[in-house]
Amino acid sequence: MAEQTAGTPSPTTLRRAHFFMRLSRAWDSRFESMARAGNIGRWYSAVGNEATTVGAALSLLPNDALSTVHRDLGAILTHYLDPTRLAPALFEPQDRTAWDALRPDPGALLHRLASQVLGRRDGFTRGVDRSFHYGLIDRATGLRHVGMISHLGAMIPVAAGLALANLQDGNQNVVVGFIGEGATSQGDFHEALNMAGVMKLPLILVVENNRYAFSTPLHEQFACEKLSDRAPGYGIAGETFDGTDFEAVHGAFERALARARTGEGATLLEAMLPRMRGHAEGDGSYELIAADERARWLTHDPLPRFEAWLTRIGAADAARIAAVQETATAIIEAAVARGLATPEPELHEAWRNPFAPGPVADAFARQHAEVTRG
Amino acid sequence: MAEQTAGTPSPTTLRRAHFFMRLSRAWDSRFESMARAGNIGRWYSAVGNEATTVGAALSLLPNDALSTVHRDLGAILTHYLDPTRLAPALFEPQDRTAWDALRPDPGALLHRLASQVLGRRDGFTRGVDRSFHYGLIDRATGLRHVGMISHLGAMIPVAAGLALANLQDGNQNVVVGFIGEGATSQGDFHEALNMAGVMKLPLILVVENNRYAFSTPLHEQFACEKLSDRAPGYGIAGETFDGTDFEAVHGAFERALARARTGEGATLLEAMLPRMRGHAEGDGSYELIAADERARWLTHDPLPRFEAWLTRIGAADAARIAAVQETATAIIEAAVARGLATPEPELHEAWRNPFAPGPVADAFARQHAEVTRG
Amino acid sequence: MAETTYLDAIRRALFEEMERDANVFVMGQDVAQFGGAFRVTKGLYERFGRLRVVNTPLCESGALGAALGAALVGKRPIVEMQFADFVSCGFNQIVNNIARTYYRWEQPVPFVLRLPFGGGAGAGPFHSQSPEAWFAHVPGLAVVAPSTPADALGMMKSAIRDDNPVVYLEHRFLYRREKESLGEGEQLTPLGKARVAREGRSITILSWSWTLHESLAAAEEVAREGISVEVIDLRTLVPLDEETVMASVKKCSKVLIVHEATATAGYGAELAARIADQAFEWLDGPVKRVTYADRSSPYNKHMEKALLPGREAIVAALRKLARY
Amino acid sequence: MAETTYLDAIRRALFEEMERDANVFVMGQDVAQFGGAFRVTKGLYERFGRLRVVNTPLCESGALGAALGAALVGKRPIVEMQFADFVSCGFNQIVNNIARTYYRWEQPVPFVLRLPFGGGAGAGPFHSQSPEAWFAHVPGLAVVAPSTPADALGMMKSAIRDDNPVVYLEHRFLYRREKESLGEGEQLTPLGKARVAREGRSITILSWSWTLHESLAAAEEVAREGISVEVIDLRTLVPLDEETVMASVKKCSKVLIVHEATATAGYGAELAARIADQAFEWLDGPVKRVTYADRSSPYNKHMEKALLPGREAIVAALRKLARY
Ligand SMILES: Cc1ncc(C[n+]2csc(CCOP(=O)(O)OP(=O)(O)O)c2C)c(N)n1
Ligand SMILES: Cc1ncc(C[n+]2csc(CCOP(=O)(O)OP(=O)(O)O)c2C)c(N)n1
Ligand SMILES: [Mg+2]
Ligand SMILES: [Mg+2]
Repeated sequence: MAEQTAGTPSPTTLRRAHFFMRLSRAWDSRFESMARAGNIGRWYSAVGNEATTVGAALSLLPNDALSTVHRDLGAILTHYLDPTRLAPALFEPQDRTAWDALRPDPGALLHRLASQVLGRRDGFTRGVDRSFHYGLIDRATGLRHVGMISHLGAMIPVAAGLALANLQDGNQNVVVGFIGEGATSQGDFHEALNMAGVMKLPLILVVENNRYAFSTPLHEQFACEKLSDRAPGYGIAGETFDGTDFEAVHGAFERALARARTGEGATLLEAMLPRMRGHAEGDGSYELIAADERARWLTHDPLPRFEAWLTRIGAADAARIAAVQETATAIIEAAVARGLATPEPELHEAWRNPFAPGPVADAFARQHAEVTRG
Repeated sequence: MAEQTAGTPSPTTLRRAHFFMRLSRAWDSRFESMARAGNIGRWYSAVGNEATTVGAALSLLPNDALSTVHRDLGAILTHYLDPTRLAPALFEPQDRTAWDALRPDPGALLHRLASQVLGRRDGFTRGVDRSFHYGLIDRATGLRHVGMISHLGAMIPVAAGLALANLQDGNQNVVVGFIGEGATSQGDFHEALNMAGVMKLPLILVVENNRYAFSTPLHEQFACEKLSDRAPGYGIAGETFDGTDFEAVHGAFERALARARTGEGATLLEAMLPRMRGHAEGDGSYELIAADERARWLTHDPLPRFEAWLTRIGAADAARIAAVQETATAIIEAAVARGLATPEPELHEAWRNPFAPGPVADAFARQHAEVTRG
Repeated sequence: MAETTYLDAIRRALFEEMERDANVFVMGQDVAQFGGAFRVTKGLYERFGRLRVVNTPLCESGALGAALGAALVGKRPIVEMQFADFVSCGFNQIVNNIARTYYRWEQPVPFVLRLPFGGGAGAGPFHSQSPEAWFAHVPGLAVVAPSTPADALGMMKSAIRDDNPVVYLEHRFLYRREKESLGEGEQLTPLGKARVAREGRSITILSWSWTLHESLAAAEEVAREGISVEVIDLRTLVPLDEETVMASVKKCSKVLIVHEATATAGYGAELAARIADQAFEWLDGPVKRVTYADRSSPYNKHMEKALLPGREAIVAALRKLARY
Repeated sequence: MAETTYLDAIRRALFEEMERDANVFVMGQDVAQFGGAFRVTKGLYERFGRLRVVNTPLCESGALGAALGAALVGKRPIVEMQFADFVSCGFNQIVNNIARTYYRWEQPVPFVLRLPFGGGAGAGPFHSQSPEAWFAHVPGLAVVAPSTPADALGMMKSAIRDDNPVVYLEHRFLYRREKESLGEGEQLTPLGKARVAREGRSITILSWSWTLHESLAAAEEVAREGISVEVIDLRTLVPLDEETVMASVKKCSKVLIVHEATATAGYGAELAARIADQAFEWLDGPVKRVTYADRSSPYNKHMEKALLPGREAIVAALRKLARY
């Protein structure tokens, strides 16, 4: 217990964090092996990002919004799932929050997520879009999650708009948005953070700085010392931290959330992350990195670090750590198996009306359909 | 002479500066009165910007490039014109630079410029585009000037590209670009300065901060303390200075030019300017500003300030100041009169081929012209 | 009864819908105290305050993306471009983010994009554009362009209430020139329905917005020569009201398409294509277009006029078509 | 003789032109050491160094604007979009800055925009688009889309040498699938000239890029049924080679337009419009289009295939047209 200090997260927080970090990692392991076997298309690994993604999502409340990109599985899992129902053996009664009670059935949600990422019928887009390219906005449960489009940077203004709606509604809700460091070079990053500064939006933007954008190293992306140096240019708060250190992550988010909830405005967080994988599984970008650099980053895995720390502060013993790992693996194995057993999407979904129901959708449907088929 | 210190610009520089500032002001006075009389369309006044625009362009060398927006007449005049031929009575033999000798006939150039701004046949675009919406790139004389399109911010990446060409050519030439503070909220500002940082481009971007973008005051535009606070975020140098203080302007540019010419890279300069006019003459934006604020800014006129300083340091006496003012006014009167006497553009210019000569232009011309005329 | 201008009709629609639904809000550059470059939003700020009449910095993409975010959680944003020409700076947010959300994950995006567009004011290449074809090509966007104050009012109200992104093209030349008496009470024009603006027998003109008025004037002119022209005001370009269009084309058997955008790959091409496909057997002559020439808009007014598809060019085309 | 792929043909053009003219340079994301997402620029960095094979940060607009700046002072930049879909992030620089410079102040802008485009790979809504119509609508841009390795080589070389901005659409599905033997020496394909890819008598197909190959296959298939189809490879969409197009249409009297972009306001509409105007008297049937359905590109391969205008759909349309 020696290291446990005032700022240390609560035992509940640590249990949730541990579980979701392992759940995220188990998912990655499963999908990486499928990708290597050629059983799925591209896979963008989130290995190394877990302390940051899970740490970011842990403190969200109902109607707080999460905006994710391609390596934020950990945040999505943490945001969606009631762990006390998903893995009851791992949690205490007091771990169950009021929101957990509201949250949808975690098994069903996990199935939709697995189906989505596997491109199956039960996915959120029912086959129309890939992986994390969707959102889930559910008034009943207060779940607000907006996924990505491929155009990097484009979701940052959207996150700002989610935050603007909070101001308009006069609530204390916040928005946590993720973005790779590569996308910080996009104009949308600038326009959105500038608006966030001017309007004092309750927005936390987390840059996942994993050292490369595809093949491009940091020194070809920007010349600032750290990306949080951009915060003063927007009149917002900024911090750079070691994104593999859960305590550092947690502290940075607690500060940023406090600012956002009390009307002090936006924060730009830069999480320094290790390059533990290439851009996408098997695209040749990993090989471009020098072998010694690759080896060095592999030693920065946030998961063993977190578990060693849990052990040191007495928050978990070897048995519990093993139990968490095994439970996470089993849950993911089952979810993926069920996903794989789920039928392909239905072809007719391709033809669904591109307009939401109403006069426009009706008018669209009245047009001569054959125009595209001779 | 008491105030003249080591950093003080040379007498030649001061003579040129004085002449061009007055030339710019004389132009504005002439066009403002035409605008008020309803004899020309919109007029975007550059009153108050002269110390900055002229100071920025004074130190440019052949093949240095100038990129201007809508209040940069002073820079254009300074960049284009050999003052020793235009106003010989005001200059000494040693004022004539090697580049002056190369520069085109100043009277002819001034006529093209006046015709351009008046929308006449002899303008650079021959009626096709307005005011400062053109460029002038002339290998023979080393004049490189790129004007604006209306889309604010869009010229900043273009200026970066002009600078990139210098790197590629391995020369010491630089690019000076202007932009209003409003346009700093555009993504292009960010993308261009970030590239400038990464590539160490010989680029100086001058933000003309005249406190408003159209009707929008600074606090609705950005929340940073000063715009040069954005420079560290790009790993470039930054300075904010009083843009009505010619000495401050000159010093800032000397430092920025030295960096750019020696490979140290880009600089973001923010010139703080007084709001002496509305957005465009007669568009109602001036009236939106509180009367006392308007009155205050009118006391920040850079021209009397410059002339008082010239007097204090003994660089000019009342007679010379009067001579410069009268000469400038006379030159502009004559140029505008000649411009007004110049015929309207020729209608057939509207139909000119949108493609530069070559196979594409030929193919364009071969198409059935009547397609647009039933 | 007092006449309402096209501009005031738009403002009335904004006002009424903002009164009706607290989720409706307006966003753009200088839209608050100043009331926008054309003063369309004048007075809204005083009534609805800074959280519903939101001045943005000079950032089209940022504002459009933010509108999407707000729309996802129940707001109904209306974003004003200062001129339609500047929409290219926020293009990606519209064509890839806003337009495609519903098809991708079935989340409605109630959103109106206000585009003050068009030429005729000698405003040069960057304040005169007619960009509707770009948006017509993007699945998931409705594109509308009213030509009368009544439709400006009624279509804005319908656009605000629709759960889809609607690109609303308002012609700056019509703002203060078109006037008519509008009743009190609720006035909605349905989206997706064209309007027969003038009945006729021998040539159908398909047009919208400013050129609709030029077309009507031209029809009037040639009527004196015995040429009977039916003029269809498309109003909604996407989705197209093929029923009304084809009925008129099949009746008249000759077609002239008139629009202000440049010809090549303009929306008129789509109309011609659908007609050449669906009404081929009824055609008694070539499908003709009168459009802006394939050039940027020159600053000089006379030059601009030479390239604009105005009444004279339409009359000439009608005469030629009548003789065919 | 060894066969050259479509992809290698593009690379060869870049290499040859960069050897020939020191002002030619390449710019884009990951184009240097990595050789670009599709490895089109592989090897150029080693030969020409970092000042002529320029990696940019992730900023389409910035890179495109910078290309314009460099072009204004004598460079001949070639900018690669990682996927054509991302061009919307730099849209304004192309349509308002690059395209309009020459008309406005007569300064040539030699510039090539490389757009790896198109679907067929199950890559979803944002890695499958065919954006040519947006650019075709902008005065001042040439738009080209080669379908063979020979034209990929010859048109890239011509595009680089042209003093105008050229939007060069390279189909990602053809990159490694299309191969042919190319001679040594200089090989230029003129811009602005269509190619008769297959001669025929009764139906003209107008197409380009990937759908050109599907069209040829369909033509082959229906030939066995006695339907003689002429297939025109447009190659250059803007400016259009009306001579070749109209000659074929007037000969065959029936037309099928096939393209991969969505139908509404796609470039096929322009072709149909010009035909319905200029070749009306020669037409023996409706002008038909086979295109992508008006939807975003679904991720699921089967769904995507259902919406794609492939051989089967073309065959069906040809049969229907033949019966007409
Ligand atoms: C606007 C845009 N341009 C280019 C791309 C192609 N692209 C996909 S991922 C990527 C690199 C992203 O790097 P980063 O943001 O650092 O995220 P990481 O993959 O490292 O997590 C690029 C250039 C894109 N998706 N969007
Ligand atoms: C991309 C874009 N959006 C909007 C406009 C409309 N507009 C013209 S000038 C202006 C304000 C410019 O302010 P600033 O950059 O500060 O220049 P200033 O006029 O104050 O010199 C605006 C919003 C524009 N020209 N370009
Ligand atoms: Mg990265
Ligand atoms: Mg300003």
